[in-house]
Amino acid sequence: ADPVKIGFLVKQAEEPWFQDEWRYAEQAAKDKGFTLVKIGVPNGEKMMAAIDNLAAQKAQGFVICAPDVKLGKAVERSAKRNNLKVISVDDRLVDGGGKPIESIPHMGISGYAIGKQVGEGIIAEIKARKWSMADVGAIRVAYDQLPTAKERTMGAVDALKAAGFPAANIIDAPQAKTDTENAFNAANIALTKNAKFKHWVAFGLNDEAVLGAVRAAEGRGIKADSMVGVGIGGAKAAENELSKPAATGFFGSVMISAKEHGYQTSVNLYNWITGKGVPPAEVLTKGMLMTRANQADVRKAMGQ
Amino acid sequence: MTAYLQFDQVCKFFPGVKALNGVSFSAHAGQVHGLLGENGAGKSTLLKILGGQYKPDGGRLLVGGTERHFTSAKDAIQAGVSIIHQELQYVPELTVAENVLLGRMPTRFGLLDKPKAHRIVAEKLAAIGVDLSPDAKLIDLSIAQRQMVEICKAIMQDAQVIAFDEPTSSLSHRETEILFRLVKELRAEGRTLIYISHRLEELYELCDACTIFRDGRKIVTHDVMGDVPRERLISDMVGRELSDIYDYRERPHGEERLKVDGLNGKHVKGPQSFSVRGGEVLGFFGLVGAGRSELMRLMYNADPRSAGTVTLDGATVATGGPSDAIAAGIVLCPEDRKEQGILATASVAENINISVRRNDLRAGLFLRHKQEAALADEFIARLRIKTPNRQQEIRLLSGGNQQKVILARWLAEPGLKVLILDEPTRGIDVGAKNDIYRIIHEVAERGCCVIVISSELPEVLGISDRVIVMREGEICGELPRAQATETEVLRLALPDSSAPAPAAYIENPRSIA
Amino acid sequence: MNVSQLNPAAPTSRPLISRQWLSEYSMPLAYVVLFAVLAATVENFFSLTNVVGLMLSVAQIGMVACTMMLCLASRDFDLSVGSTIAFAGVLGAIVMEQSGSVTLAIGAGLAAGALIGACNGVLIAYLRVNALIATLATMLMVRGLAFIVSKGQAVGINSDAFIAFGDERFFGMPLPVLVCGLCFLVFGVLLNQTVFGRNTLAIGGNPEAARLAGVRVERLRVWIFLLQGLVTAMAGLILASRITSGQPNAAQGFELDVISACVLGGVSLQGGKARIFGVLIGVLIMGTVENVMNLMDVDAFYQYLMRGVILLVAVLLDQLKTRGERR
Amino acid sequence: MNVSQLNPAAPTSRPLISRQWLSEYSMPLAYVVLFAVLAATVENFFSLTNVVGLMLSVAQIGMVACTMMLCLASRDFDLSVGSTIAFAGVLGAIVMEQSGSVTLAIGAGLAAGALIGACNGVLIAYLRVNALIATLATMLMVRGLAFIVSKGQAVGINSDAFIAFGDERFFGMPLPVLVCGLCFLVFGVLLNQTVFGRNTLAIGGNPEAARLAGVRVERLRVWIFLLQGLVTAMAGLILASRITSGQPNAAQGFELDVISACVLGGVSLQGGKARIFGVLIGVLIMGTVENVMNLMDVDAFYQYLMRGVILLVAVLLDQLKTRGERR
Ligand SMILES: Nc1ncnc2c1ncn2[C@@H]1O[C@H](COP(=O)(O)OP(=O)(O)OP(=O)(O)O)[C@@H](O)[C@H]1O
Ligand SMILES: Nc1ncnc2c1ncn2[C@@H]1O[C@H](COP(=O)(O)OP(=O)(O)OP(=O)(O)O)[C@@H](O)[C@H]1O
Ligand SMILES: O[C@@H]1[C@@H](O)[C@@H](O)CO[C@H]1O
Ligand SMILES: [Mg+2]
Ligand SMILES: [Mg+2]
Repeated sequence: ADPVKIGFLVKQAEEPWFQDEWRYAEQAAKDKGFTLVKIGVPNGEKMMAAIDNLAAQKAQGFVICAPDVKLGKAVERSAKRNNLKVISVDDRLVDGGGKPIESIPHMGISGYAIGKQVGEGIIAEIKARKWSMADVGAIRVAYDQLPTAKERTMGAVDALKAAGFPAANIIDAPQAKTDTENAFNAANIALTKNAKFKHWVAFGLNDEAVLGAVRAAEGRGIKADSMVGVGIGGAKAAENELSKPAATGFFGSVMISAKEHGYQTSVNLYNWITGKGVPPAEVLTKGMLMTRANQADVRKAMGQ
Repeated sequence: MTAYLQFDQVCKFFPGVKALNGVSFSAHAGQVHGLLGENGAGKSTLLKILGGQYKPDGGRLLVGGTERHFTSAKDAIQAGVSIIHQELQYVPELTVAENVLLGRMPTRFGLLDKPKAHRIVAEKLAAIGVDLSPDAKLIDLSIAQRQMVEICKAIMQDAQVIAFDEPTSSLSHRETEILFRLVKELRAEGRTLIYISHRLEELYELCDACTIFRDGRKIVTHDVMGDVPRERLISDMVGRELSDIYDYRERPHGEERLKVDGLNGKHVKGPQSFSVRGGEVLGFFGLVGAGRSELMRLMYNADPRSAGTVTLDGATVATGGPSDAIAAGIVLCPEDRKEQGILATASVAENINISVRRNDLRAGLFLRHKQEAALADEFIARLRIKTPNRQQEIRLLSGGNQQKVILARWLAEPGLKVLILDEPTRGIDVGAKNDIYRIIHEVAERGCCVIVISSELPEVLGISDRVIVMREGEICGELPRAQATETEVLRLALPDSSAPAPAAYIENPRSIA
Repeated sequence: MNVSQLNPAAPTSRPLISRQWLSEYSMPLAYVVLFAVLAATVENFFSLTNVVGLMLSVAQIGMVACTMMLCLASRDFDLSVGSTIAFAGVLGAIVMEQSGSVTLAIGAGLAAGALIGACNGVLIAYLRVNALIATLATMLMVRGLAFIVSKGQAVGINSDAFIAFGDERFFGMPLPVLVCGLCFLVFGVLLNQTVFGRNTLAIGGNPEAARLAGVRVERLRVWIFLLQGLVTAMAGLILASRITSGQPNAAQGFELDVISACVLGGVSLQGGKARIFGVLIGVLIMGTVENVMNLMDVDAFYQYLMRGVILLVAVLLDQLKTRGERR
Repeated sequence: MNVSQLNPAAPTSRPLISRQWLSEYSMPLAYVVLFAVLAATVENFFSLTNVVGLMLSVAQIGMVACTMMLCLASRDFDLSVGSTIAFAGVLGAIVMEQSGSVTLAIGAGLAAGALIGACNGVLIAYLRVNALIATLATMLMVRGLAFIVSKGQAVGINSDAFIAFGDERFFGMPLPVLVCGLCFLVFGVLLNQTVFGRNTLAIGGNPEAARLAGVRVERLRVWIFLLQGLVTAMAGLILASRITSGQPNAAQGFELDVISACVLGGVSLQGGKARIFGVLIGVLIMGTVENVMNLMDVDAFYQYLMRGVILLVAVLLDQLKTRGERR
């Protein structure tokens, strides 16, 4: 038979998360002895081109985190046309009506569930610090044009509300772009508008967003003792923050395992192609809240 | 004859300028009507109103007896009016045929009929005696050739009224003759022609009647041009008496200061040499494309040279670019003011000061605004540049006044040793010409070298101490003032001057060097 | 004065002709050479599937580059094409799902595109807003509209008829590629063989001259933008059908790709110069570079570097060629 | 004809002065009015913290807009500034962490910026590559480099001395804002009071004329780009210190923001025209719009729409003003 070649397509190659996934996928390729082709697919058009490209290279399948979950149908169709096997990673693909596409096995996170974990982590810390919820403002660094960003932050919002956090204290800070500076500017305004709160908490779609909010708070003298920011991801940006000599308002990050996503999906696909087994239809991995206190343990538990 | 074209109390105001202030006159079919006036008198503005480019602020315009209110150039064209503008309006990347037929390209089944376009333009060009391929791009033509294309374009519109705005300012002898013949033919066909020029001889040769403008007002209309004495025209135009406009004065010539040795480059045929003495005014004459501008550009480091040196007062001039030439004291006022001269959106003052700023108008890094202003005002006054103030954007000035500003830039240059003027009086009125000639003589009297390129033979003869004639890219002869007569110079300049000229008149230019 | 001096375009001597020929065909030639080299050295490059895939990957850019060429040729600029692609796709998808009619969906998308283009045109030609700012503003507004009508979510398409639009193949060629080819044909003819094209070049080369010659400059500019909107919307609909959904954040940065392809193809940003053949080559170069880098599994970060280098090399080569022509 | 016409240099008449005055100061005036209205109507807008926050949010754009103004004034264009910001920040952070020396870190960042700028300049001025393509290429390459040197990861900064650079306040004003103010001052003087500025405008107005008038056009253009690179790198370092890390994907799309601010401020893309005051207003308008929309809780999707509308309104107002001057 032909040597096994699989593609690994991710929506944002520049994001550290996907760099990690690719790294672990490479690991799998070395372990199992197949060829891995990594392509960044920032939009639907590029994604279609990449799938055609894989077919031209005589790959037998690919793992994908698509730039949008609704591209599901398109992925399914072009994979079928090119006779490629597909597994989705991170974000579950859906069809035009929003129903998950059953023919494509999936391993990933539920953005909403991770967001909920963020919210719960924040609540726990509020309680630990014995703050009165009425005195606490919550910044949602929002980027609602990205569906997964919205799911995550809404998960956190729901967790806060469920714990009795006053809905009125949750303030949206929409960022124009998903970088730290834009989060900074957005959070700055939210802080300005609500000088009344004694304490603050912040969450957003990733670590960079929360970092922006933390920096903006510091600029106003709101330091570690009255700020709890919890990010998502747990990669380098969080590590930088959590290993600073003095604690900052960046309290922690819900870490998700790039290793499991990158390595396991590749191995599953390899097995599927070589007839060694069909991958499970859906695996949802869990996130873990990583703080200064448990940093090393969480990293180990996540295999990184 | 009836008045085919009639202006009645036409007014046009710009901020700070009354360009036309109640002008009335009429022109008849089968007549060439000349318009004269100082730079900025309002002549071009009047044509722009006629061509639908400007809306008048007052007054009426009647064409063929009906009052017209043009809102665009298209309206004017449709009413049978076509204008050859002072600032040439061509599309550089399109071909001659495409430019000539712009807006009226022939089509077949909805597609361009290129063969037909080629054919009719070629025919027209041949008919008027212009030797140009319809497929040449305008960008590859000389200014004179572009001007001929513009003329052809206007004529092909087959308009009843055709207005020429200084058409000869960039034409040389041969094209001028073609143009004159054309104008006369059009007159014979009974069209109404308007003709603007600063060259009085032309007006006398062509025009049946003329109207004189000053400061936006009509001074007088002469119904019969031939009877009006030259002095009368000039004094009506400039408001003062002028006897000898060239104002030539004998002056002693010093040592040889500038030496050009074996200069060679693109568009020049073989190495060229000549020299100029301090206090000398050297005229360069030749037909269009004779290579005068190219030779000067080589000397000025504006184009790369393939060989040769330029020596000034014994020192070799560096070849890094125009800035090196200027640093050595050589300045060149280019021939094409629009492309090479003006900074269109900058003010008059900035346009005058740009090069002077290098060393004179600065204190260390900083500009000296007061001195800049003073210098600008000085030259605005000296050259009688008509502008509401020194802050006016230069593009809003009349053509002749723009030319004066560019001249002022070079005349103001402090370390001046060699002044090269390429067609300096293009589009300039008689009074201002006189001013410029006076300045040229002043500069020479300071001991500087002056080189004047001109296609106007009387001008070259009138102001030069010595004349060099170029032909087909090389220097082909040289005449001292005393021997430089019209016939001699032309004989050298024309291609078929087979008979050798008397040895006394023509020295081999290479042996001079 | 001899004839050749008065008449620069008269039967010129040999070397000039070959120079002109070179300058005319050097880009295509260079591309052919590039293609041959790649075919020989890069595995899987020269296969039917890959070449078709390559063409498919540039089909959208190609279509829009055709009209962008006109736009640039007339000395304008359009940054709003990426947003228009997204909006037309989203709108088409919504109408499709609501009405179930493919005709209606396509009609709505095209109409929206034409409207956006016409607005740009009116802003720029009649209200004299700077083209960069005007189309930047429409880019933002149209993107906003795309998000608003879709509530920020991709709109799925289930209609097979609509999907076929981007999927169908004739003689092995996918419909989008055929449509793109058609665009090159139509706009090539429009540019070179019609009054429309000449006038476009004229207003790019010297708007004042065009106006004085009686060209209705403003109207023409509006038409150019309208066409641009129309073709862009078509590209958007095709994209939506290919990816079976209307994506409000599709085609971000698309405008720069299209403009680069045009400039690479020798279209001048100063207006007045355009060659349809050049644009085709520009588009192909962009697509080929991307394709080959993916085939060779070039690291994502190094892809940035490579794309930059290749862009530079391409224009530098072009530059060297025209060097001799300058004075 | 009155005296002022006959004697052109004489003091001009009243109406002209007021028209000129209007055209000169209408933008600042409009901004003051806008500011006052917002202060009166939008809660929290007119507070020290908010105004300082607003200024902080545009500090980076402001700095780079100063040099972009020079670049546009000389009829050039620079798309690479966003990437340069990211690269300088990343490089600074890496050098900081490796060497522990703030001076070295800042030096390295600035040197890199200057080098990038100089490369752009040489490509454009000497090798005559189209500015759009040249800087698009450097934009891609420099972004690639930023990813490569950082391996795609944010580089953390722990040095307090470095962080102070973006955090320190003097008289309540954060250092970045002060630096930005200084830039406006320095480049304002450079533009209006020095030979450098005048020559920049001259080559923008007519490069050939400037060359013939003795301006060393190529050298000057390289200098302009070099300055641009330098200031951009400084902005990048300040950004890195503000967010306590060098982020390789920072400042994407930054170039368009900067260019819009300039154009909004009346800098002509055709070159030859620039006003530092206008640029300041352009920058402030952009920042204020964003700030107010967030203060008023405008939905993210409608923010796109609003930003587009406001951009248009601003230039249309400016347009109306100059309308009267035409024809
Ligand atoms: N668009 C404009 N804005 C402001 N002033 C203008 C404008 N057009 C022309 N003027 C002014 O109107 C006056 C008349 O200019 P016009 O071009 O008609 O002069 P002219 O007689 O053709 O001069 P020349 O012989 O130099 O060509 C000049 O003072 C000129 O500066
Ligand atoms: N850019 C160019 N491209 C091609 N040929 C050119 C170019 N510039 C000048 N030439 C040619 O070089 C020759 C010399 O032209 P040049 O302009 O020096 O003549 P001139 O004596 O100054 O006449 P003119 O009155 O036209 O200025 C001509 O044959 C002209 O056609
Ligand atoms: O885009 C996110 C990425 O940042 C990572 O968090 C994994 O999930 C993806 O959806
Ligand atoms: Mg005139
Ligand atoms: Mg000449």
